[in-house]
Amino acid sequence: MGLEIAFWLLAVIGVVTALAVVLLPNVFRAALCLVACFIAVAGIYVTLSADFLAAVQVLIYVGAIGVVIILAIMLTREVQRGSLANKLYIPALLVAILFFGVVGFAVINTPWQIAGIAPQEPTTSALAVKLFGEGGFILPLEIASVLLLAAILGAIILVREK
Amino acid sequence: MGFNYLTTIIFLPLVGAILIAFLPNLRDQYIKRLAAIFTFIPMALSILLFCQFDRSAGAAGLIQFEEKLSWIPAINAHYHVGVDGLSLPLVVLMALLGFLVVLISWKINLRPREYFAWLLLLETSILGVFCSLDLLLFFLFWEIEVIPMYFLISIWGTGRKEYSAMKYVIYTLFGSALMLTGILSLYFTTGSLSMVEIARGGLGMVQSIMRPAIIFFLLFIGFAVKLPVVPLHTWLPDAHTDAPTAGSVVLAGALIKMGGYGMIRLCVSLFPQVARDYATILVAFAVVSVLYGAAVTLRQTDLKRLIAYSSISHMGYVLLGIFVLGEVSLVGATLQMFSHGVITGLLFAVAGLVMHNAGERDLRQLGGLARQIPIIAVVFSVAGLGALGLPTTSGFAAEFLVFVGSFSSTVVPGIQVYTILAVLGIVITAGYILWMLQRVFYGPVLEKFNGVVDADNLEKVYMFVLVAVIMLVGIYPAVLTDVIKLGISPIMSLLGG
Amino acid sequence: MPHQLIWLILLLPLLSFVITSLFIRPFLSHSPKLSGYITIASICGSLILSVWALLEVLAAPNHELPIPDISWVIIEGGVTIHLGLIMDSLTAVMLIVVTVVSLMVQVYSQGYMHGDPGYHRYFAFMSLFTGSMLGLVLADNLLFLYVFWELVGLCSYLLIGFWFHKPAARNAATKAFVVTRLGDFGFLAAILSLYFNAGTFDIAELHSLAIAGTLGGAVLTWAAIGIFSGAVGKSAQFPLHVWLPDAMEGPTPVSALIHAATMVAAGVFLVARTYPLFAHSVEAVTTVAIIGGFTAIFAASMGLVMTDIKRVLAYSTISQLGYMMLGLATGGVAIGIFHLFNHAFFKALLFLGAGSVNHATGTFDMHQMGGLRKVMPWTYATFVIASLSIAGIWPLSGFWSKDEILASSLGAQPVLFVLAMLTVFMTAFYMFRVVFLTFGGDYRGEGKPHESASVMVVPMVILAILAVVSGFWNVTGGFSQLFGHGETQSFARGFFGILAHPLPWISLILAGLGILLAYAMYSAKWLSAESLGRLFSPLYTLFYRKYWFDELYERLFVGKALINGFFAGLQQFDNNGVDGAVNGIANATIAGGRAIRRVQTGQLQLYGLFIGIGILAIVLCVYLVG
Amino acid sequence: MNLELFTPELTLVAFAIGVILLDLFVQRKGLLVIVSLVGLAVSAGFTIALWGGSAQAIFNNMLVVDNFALFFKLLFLGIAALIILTSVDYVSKFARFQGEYHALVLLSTLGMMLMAATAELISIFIALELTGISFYILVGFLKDSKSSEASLKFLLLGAVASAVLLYGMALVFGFTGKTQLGEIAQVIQSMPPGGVLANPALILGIVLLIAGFGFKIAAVPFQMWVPDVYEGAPTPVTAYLVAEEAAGFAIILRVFHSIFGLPHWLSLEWGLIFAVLAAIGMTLGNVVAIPQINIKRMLGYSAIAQAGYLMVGLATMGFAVGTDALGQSGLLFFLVSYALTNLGAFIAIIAISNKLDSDLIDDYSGMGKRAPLLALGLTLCLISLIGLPPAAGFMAKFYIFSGAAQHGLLWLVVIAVINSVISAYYYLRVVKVMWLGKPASESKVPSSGALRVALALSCLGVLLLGIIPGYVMRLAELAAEMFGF
Amino acid sequence: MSIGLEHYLILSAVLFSIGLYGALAKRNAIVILMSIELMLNAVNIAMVAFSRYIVPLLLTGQVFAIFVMVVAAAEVAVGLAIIIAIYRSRETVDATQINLMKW
Repeated sequence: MGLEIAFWLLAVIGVVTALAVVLLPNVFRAALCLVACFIAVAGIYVTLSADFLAAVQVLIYVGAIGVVIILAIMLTREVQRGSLANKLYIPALLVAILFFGVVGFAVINTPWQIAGIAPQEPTTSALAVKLFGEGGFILPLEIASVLLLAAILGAIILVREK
Repeated sequence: MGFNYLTTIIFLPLVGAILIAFLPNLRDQYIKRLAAIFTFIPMALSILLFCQFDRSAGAAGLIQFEEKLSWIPAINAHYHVGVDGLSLPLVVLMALLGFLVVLISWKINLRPREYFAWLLLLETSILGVFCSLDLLLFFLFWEIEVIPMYFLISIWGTGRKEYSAMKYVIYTLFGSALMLTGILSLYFTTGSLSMVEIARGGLGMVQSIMRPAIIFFLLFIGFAVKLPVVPLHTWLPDAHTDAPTAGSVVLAGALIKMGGYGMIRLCVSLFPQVARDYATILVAFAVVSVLYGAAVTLRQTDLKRLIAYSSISHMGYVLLGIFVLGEVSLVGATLQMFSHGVITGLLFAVAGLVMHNAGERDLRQLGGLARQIPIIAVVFSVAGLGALGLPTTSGFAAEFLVFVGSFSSTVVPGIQVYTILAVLGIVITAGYILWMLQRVFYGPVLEKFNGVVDADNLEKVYMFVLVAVIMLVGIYPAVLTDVIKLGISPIMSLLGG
Repeated sequence: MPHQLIWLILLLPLLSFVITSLFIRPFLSHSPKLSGYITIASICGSLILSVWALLEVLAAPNHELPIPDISWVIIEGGVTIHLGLIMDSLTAVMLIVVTVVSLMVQVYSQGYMHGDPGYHRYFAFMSLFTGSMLGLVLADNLLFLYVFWELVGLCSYLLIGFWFHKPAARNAATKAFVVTRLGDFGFLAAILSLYFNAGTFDIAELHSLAIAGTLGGAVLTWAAIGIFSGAVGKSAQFPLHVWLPDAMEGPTPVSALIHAATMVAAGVFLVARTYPLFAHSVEAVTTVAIIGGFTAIFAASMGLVMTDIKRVLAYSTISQLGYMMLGLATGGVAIGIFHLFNHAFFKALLFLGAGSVNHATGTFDMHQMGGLRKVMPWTYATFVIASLSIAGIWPLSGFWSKDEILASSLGAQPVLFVLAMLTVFMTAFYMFRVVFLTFGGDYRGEGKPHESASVMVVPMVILAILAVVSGFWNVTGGFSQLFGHGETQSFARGFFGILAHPLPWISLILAGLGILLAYAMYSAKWLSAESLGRLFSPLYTLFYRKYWFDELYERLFVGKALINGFFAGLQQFDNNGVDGAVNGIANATIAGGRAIRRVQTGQLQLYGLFIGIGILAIVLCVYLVG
Repeated sequence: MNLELFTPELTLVAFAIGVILLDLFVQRKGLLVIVSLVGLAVSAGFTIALWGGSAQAIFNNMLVVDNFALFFKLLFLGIAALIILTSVDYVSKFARFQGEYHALVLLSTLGMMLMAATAELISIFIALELTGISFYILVGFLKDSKSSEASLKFLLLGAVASAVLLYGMALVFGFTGKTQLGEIAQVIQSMPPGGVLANPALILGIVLLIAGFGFKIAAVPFQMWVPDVYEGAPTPVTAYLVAEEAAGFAIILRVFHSIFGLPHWLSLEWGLIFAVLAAIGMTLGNVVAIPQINIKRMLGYSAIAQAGYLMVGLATMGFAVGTDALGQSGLLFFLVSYALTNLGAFIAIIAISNKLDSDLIDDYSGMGKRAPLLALGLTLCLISLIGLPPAAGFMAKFYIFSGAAQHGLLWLVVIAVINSVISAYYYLRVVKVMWLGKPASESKVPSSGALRVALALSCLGVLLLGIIPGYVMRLAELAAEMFGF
Repeated sequence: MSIGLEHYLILSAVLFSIGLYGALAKRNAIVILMSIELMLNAVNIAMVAFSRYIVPLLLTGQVFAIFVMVVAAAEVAVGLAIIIAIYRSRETVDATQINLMKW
């Protein structure tokens, strides 16, 4: 029962904050809402019994990404100018709604092969095995490291003056 | 058969082209000499070939001087060249013109290096088309020709040259695009790219996969653009008119023959039944081309444009000869291709000379030149008379065979009427040819042309050669028909005729 | 001598053509006379051979000599075309006509063309023509015949336009060629259909098929009419007569040889050559008769009023050719050809006379002449003889052949007979109108005319003799005999016996009246030409304007209707319709490009939007379709 | 797990890092070029060594080493090498970031090699992103307004696209519970045959995948970034983009061939989608390319058109039944010849615009005089792009279209060939300007040795592929047949 | 009714669509970036949900999610870098102003 309440609560918060992100004219607030939304998502993970993931979510998104974004906002002094919608917002809205409709339709009408078993918890060690252990996702991990290397390079190059 | 005649003939000009293009600091004179050498040898060889060609009745339908080696195993394509009675005359024609156009272009001094390179490349591609027996090879050579012609027209041409060049390219590519589709369909329906095999095997399996008629017309349109068949002809007047003299000579002399050749080689030989079914429509198109072309020609006031339009009418006879599907008519059509090549080639050459020497191409401004340039006048008249089908010129022999053949054709109902209509074309032809002659050469001698010089020795050479060929074929056509019929008879057996 | 030699008859002149054009003209142009001599020599050779051939033919049992063929084109299962010669009485006679007249004309030309810049060219063409003409009469199959048929046409074209710098000449040349080509179109069509139905070009075979009846009905009729249309073109019969008068722009000897004696007669010859085809089709033969009869009087009527001496002669030629056609149609080969035979001589003579006059006065306008009989007696004498002969005065040659034609036409077509009779009157009138205007009265032109050089006079004299005697050949019926009908009689009997019949008298009287009228108007001036002209002014203008045929054809028909009308329309269609469509498509594509690229606004979110829309579109398609 | 199957990639990583470090110490940047080239060469050496063996998988089936992958790896290495050669002069524009530039080129190559080889959704995604990010950076490398703008557009749209792709992957994963392509295939084929609507999530997933990959291969309607990025990016990078496109095709081929190859009704489903997109894409690209005045932008549109031709191969694969690999092999061959041709063209453009400092077609006027060889090379490449012999493009089209015609896509072939007619118009316009236009100045246009070599190599390749394509076609066939998922 | 897979999927769909809207409709480049982050989070929810309900014992989805986070971080880093670079040169991060290249 607690699960239901939690889900609905988090879902509502998530959706509302998300809406706030895309609707608020003030960039700064939008960013804060984004962070809030991230936290709500983390909660959702908990309800999905993905505790480790929730932690990571908080760390990476709230801790890292959120901060960086706010930093950027400060740097670009866009707060006052605000973030308004462009001319395309009506078609954009339509597309978004239609997209939701399609996905919803698909999701509802698909016979998912749901496994009745209870999920394994805690996930941390299991994930560790999954990632680093034998028969785990080592390859993506290695690629990811290279990817981060590239990203760091890029960030440096692009930001530094010539 | 030790020596690879055909390969040599086809690729010597290419070698020449490459040498001319890349040899460092060549003097213009050497460029021209080089070009002359690398076109003369193929000509000599092709004539040698013509003499060595086995004319015995047993050789009917045999591919001679065949060369075959695997090219692209992945799609089972071969480098397969050879000549039979159908292609040999055209090879000779192109080789001959190939050499003569170099002489014709002797006075070219604008960027000669590129000019002769393109010219020779052009010759290679056309020779290749006539020689190749593999569909992919055929199409490859067919396409190569586009670019050199584009440059020849757009750089060394006159008038709206860039427009005409682009128009030529687009038109040609359009045709060959459909042709490519046809060849592809042919390829996957038969699994082979060898014209010989396909012709031999027949298209039994095609039926099951797609209607042969579709393939037939895909190919036909490709060739119809080249030939050209009204209403796909409007590139021709522009291209011929604005091309440099040599370009026009090659265009009219050999290039548009690729269309007729392709029709016989692919459309008729591979799809005898379809050809039979649609003969009536195609013959109707032929008659239209003849009369329409002639009628429009009569209205032209530009020397080259007039000759260009006349080609449409004359190629109409080829189409007629082909699609009445009679042995005689097919021989006639092939002969007509050859003779038109020589005659119109000469016409363009001399017209170019007149324009170059007199600096005037508008028939309303010309006149009385027979006094100032008698030799050109005589040659021009001979060519013109050939064009209007005067006996003892090749034009008569060819057109007459076409007429006889088509009149007695059994394929098209009411063919007699069509033929008579086509014959009517020769009257109009006489009209515009003589009108052109009299506008250019007769009438009061004009002061402004007093300085005009007559043909020099070099020009006399090619004039004489072409005139000689015209007369020879006209007086004794058997010299060609004996060869051509060998190429035609197997097609007839395919047609069950 | 072997009969292959007969090939030489046509090869000799062709040879001389090659020599003159390829060697003498380029290399020996400083010695002009040479080409003339070569031509004459070659034609002499042909003449001798022709005479020999004639004798051979006369000797031969069925008046025919076999000559082996040469194969031209052979396509197994397709066509097989041989080139061969036929040597029968018809050919033999024609050979004589051609060679004799040609020879005379060449000799004459020596004087006439003296000092002309195109001297070589002239003789080259002349020998080419003679050769082709001989080939024409010798050819044994229609295709071969057609070849030479076109060649003589070509020569006529070249020689009419000989003085190419004269606009009139060049136009006349083109007109002549195109108009005859129009007739040839029918001829060619006929050849094709004959080949299609009979499977051969060989004339003899065609004859036998026609006689056997395997070739008949509509096919035969149409073929015959097709052939005849060729003849109409060449022989300038109505309605294709318009080119011949203009053709007089050529040098006069040319007119004498080509446009009087030989080439224009080729039409008649063609009909005679293929006579069996006509004989077995009533429609065809009637057509020939009607066209011939009508042309005879039609042309004569125009001859009445012309003031240009050569044009009068031209019209008279047309009219005489009409006679021949009529004779052929009604009386058979012998009669028609006999007139051709006689006509050749006196008409050539007339032209040479005209030429000689022109040589003296420098004009062809009869109003600029007059009184020449004193200064040029030879010309006068010969001209009068020829005129009498053409007028059909006993016992000159014209009388005999014309009489036969009249007789036969009376038998066949009374109406045509009447026309023919009227023509006799007209002929006599316009010929003597010429005689009196030219030679009678006093000299009206400027300069002092003088008799021509002997090189010109001698041929005229020879021809004059022929014009007198050539008719005697058939007095005995020998000529008809040659063609296998008619029976022979003693010369004296034929010579005087003819006058026992009424018919000759009628014609003689009419002719006499004609001459008298001419004398009255132009010599004695009892009644003035002007007043008569005014009296019959509508008729006069009608004749003088040639029934407005030139206007009808050139202006209205060819000019307005075809070239500037229909063809112009086609051209417009070609430029705007066909080519317009092509360019239209191209421009549409380009415009499309310009339009579509506007979508690429540079707004990245628009691009994103397209991604979204694209996804949705695809999904919906799949869902709705699937 | 035997790592030697992984050596090509490892080498690249090593050399990439090496280049970065080297950059810190050496002054002569020319050394970096050599090192990078060596790295590529070594990696290529390992790759060739692996060629021909039967398909093997490592990292428990996440990385597949089969001829298909190796074929692409070689292609990418070759392209990268040419790019590095091409950039020799150009890098001077990058001031002190030359080391990073070369490193990023190597990293992106690595990413693309992995794209061609990975057979597991997560790895595919990461590899895709590695490539993507490297390219975002490379595109923005000039840091002038155009370049950054291009980079931003590329990045934002790319991010959206990868989000969409992820969603698709999520659905497929959710539907099958697997991320290994092989296992997914088994699940799907074991499903009871039912209509499409029975499991709309799968279809949605497929469509989203098409969208995500379609973005990479510049398929309509996900292609709109192409012209802007082509125009804005540093020219060598623009040339390099062709490799990314190829990588995209590699992934699509692998994914769609192995996962959705069967049941046939499914493959027909997406086969038709690709066919339609192909038709629209080539038409749109060609038509819009006509009015372009900037040659890079024009080639951007032409890239869209070429992608259309390439997708004919995908459609063919969808329509092909059983083991028929004509579509794939045709596509592979087309990719090779297109890459070569495009590179050649861009090399010439780089050489010319280095001097002119302009990408406007009109400024190429009279190049035939000022730089005959460059002009000749460019002309050859443009002819090849039109698809005329004796250039590679001709054979490529013939090959790929023959496959399509063979599987009843004649209508598509007709559209395609008509399109190549249209394309002739704008390609030849450049040719015309170069040879017919009068030069702006008489001064010659010099070009560095490296550029000449690169141009010569690619032109040679174009000609060889056009005249004797047999060998490469054979390779393509082998690669196409040896799909170890 | 009890919370099931569909709920989570719908939630993710909602968030995804919101993000999509933001990405397409907002002028500020940074906000666009933020919206993209939203989309990625939405995907992650779906991933984890699938992992929870389809393959409870394998956690594949969670692994996937982790990698998505990594990528997201990288993208944000580079993205912001570019935005700042642009801001330097143009004094704006308004996406509608960034249209030098068009047509």
